[in-house]
Amino acid sequence: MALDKIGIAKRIAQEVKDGSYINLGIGIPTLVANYIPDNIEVVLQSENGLLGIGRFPYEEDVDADLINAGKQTITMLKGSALFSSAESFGMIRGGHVHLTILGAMEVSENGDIANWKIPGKMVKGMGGAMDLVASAENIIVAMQHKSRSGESKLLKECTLPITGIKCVKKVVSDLAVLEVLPEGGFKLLERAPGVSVEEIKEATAGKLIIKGDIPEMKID
Amino acid sequence: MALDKIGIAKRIAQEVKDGSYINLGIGIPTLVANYIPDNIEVVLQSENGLLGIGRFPYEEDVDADLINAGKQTITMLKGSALFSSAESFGMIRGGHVHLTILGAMEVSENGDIANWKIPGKMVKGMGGAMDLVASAENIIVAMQHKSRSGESKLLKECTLPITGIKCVKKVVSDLAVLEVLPEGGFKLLERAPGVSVEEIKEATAGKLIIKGDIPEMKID
Amino acid sequence: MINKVVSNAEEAVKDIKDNAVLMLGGFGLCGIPENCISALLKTGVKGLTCISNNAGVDDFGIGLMLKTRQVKKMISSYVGENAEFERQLLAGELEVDLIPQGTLAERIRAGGAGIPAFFTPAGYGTEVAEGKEIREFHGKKYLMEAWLQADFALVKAWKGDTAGNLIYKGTARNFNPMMAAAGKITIAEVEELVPVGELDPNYIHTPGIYVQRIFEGKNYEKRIEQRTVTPR
Amino acid sequence: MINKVVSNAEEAVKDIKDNAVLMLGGFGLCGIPENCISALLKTGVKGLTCISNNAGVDDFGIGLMLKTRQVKKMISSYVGENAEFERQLLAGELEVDLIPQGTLAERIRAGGAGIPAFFTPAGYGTEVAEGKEIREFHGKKYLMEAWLQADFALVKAWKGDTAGNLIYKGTARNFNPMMAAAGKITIAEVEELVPVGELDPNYIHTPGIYVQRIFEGKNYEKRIEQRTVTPR
Repeated sequence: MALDKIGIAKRIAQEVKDGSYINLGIGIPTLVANYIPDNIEVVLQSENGLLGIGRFPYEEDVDADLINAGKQTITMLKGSALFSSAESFGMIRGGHVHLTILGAMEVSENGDIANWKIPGKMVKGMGGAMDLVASAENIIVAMQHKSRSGESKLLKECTLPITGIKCVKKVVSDLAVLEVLPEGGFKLLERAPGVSVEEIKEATAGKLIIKGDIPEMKID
Repeated sequence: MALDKIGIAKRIAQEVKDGSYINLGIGIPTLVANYIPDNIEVVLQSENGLLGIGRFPYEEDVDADLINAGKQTITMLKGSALFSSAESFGMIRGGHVHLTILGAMEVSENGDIANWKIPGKMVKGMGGAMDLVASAENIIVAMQHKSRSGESKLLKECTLPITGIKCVKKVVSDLAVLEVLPEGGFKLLERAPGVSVEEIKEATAGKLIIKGDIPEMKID
Repeated sequence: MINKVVSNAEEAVKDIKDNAVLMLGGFGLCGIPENCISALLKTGVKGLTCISNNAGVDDFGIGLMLKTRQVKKMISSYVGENAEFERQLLAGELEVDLIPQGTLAERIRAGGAGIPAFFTPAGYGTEVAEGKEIREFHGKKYLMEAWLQADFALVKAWKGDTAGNLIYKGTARNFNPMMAAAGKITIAEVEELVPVGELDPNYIHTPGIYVQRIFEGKNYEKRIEQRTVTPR
Repeated sequence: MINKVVSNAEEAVKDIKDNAVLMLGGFGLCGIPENCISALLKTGVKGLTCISNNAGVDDFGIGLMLKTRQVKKMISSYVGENAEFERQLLAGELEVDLIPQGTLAERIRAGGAGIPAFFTPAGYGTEVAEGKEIREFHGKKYLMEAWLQADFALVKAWKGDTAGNLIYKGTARNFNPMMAAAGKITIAEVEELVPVGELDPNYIHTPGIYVQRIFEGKNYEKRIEQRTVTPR
């Protein structure tokens, strides 16, 4: 059975390394924070100027001057630090943020990502996404494998305006975990529980590489 | 009679405008701070990271963590601000410091300045001088008109390695106040008390422009 | 010292003329110069170019200036959900220059710091790179980007002193410090204006050298876009 | 969380190998990593490239490492009065790269912020510009300068917490914050190491993300080069 959003978030949480600094995009990536194992400590960066994002505040502690990049009210943690947007993107561009997890509308087999614009529809702007994908050493994409109309979103080439090229290292979809190989191609690593290799083949328009037995994901 | 160092500092102090931000070089320029009129308030910048340089500390207040660019112990004033060297030179390069007063070994008639290196002798480095002369909107040089051996230091072209080109706006020497014209040439504005135009002519190797009567400096 | 303190927002913005280039601090509705925006609505100045990470919402922030058609051009990274903005953009009434957020922040920082151009990897291989110089350094491709400067920078701080030194609070800092440095004239509105000497020099976020005018703002609304809470 | 706290300078610098590129914070003798320098004297590591605004004095700071001939190359803006330095330079035993101070600060800042190159007016028309790309922007000439990065950045702060957040004091801040960001491994020595949560997040000068190792230094000498006082 295909994973729901929480399933995807739980699986991505397994990728997180102890002591790392992480930027989480809006949507499923934000949920990842809830499923990081207790023995793993990470620091979440908010590109509007905070290291150490805490939980949402209690009603009486809501502070309009403390929000995340999704404009949600948040809290700080012990050890948090505040800074300007220039410093924040200095951190990102300078490779100090180890891992970026973000959503995508399309990913190509060479690691290009499209997630900021649909021509003809409203253009909201790229925000910090282009800086993040051009800079982070590790980029994991959380996405649905297919569009609502059933078309693959893991493509040979992106059809939408791209956000960055050759940057996605791994994709965790509702159907599978895939590594984007440096030489191109989606290497199938794991299947969602109950999802067959055939289903993943059918849902993947880009080059899919299948070697040996593909295990099922282990998700609590 | 030629001015002494204090005389030069006093004359330069008359150039200082109320409310301006100023960087003072080492030597005579540092003395200028002592002669700024009481009705004029300025903020002195120290390029190692301080706006608002105060007086030297009392013996018991000496703090090794509070020095100026000449490595002298100093104090802060009400309204002082501390910052990094990158921020400090951002201020300088960005044109936020209105006036730079510094010493020179040579100045040319088109406003080039040489003050950082004597080939064959010890090279100490340019410190912040090249940034300052490339950036400040107004640069006033405090210097002796002639070397100890009697040679002019106001030249057609600098003979020493230069610090910056076409940047000096005004020279206050022991003999005269001179404006460096945009089209080139030292325009004589004032004579030191008792110094004749002839003496200044004799001491100036670069193009000297003399129009009308040249008044004596007024120094208390 | 020339007095930097002005009595209110109206006095601070009164010489902002039609077609001026403005920078406005803030991220979303957090740390925006609410008082200055209100005052600009009153002066009715038109043809403005607004450099700001976002464009406010329909009925707050820069969104208010869009409604009154005072904005000719927006330079932003994310213009969010804003119906009036969308209408004007689709009708060709509004120019929009969308810039990656880090590039926007760095271009403004460069404007204040006297760096006319720099190289960044953001946007390489995308439509953002069109027409820009591409250069390879250490095996990676970068775009050349130019500084941004403004006739007036409108910033919002938590505390400020009469010398123009500013301290921001929380994530309301965001774009404000770089903009303060990149404005030919920088107007700071603060929640609390204190006498010089009350702020610790070691914890100043924006040194007073960057600020030409300062005033204590009034009636801060500090609207929240996404009020997310943890239930007790 | 991976533990960033090490017990002392010896442990912090033990994996610095011959021919490493180091950055050392400080301006003159103000804000220099005294403990790390002492530890490097003990390990005897050689062939170092030291990026530091100054080179210490004959018997303190980097000057001590010059005496022991551990430094192959200095990258500085001002190397001041230092007899051993002069002797080694004239004897061709020491390479020296002199850089305008603002360019040095900005190159280090660029190294930490992922900006491989930028343009600055400093040094145009001088020997500093030799071999560099010159570009005109808005009628003024600029040089292209490259980022600086280091294998290890050794910085000195006043207070630090176990997450690596740092606060500097007075003008001892100087080059330390940019270097902290530009080191592949950044070692921070602090006068006071406090538990996480004790430093106000709003007044952190160097966020902990830049710091890989931190320890509380000992026996700070904080030597003064020019003790100038106002008589009572």
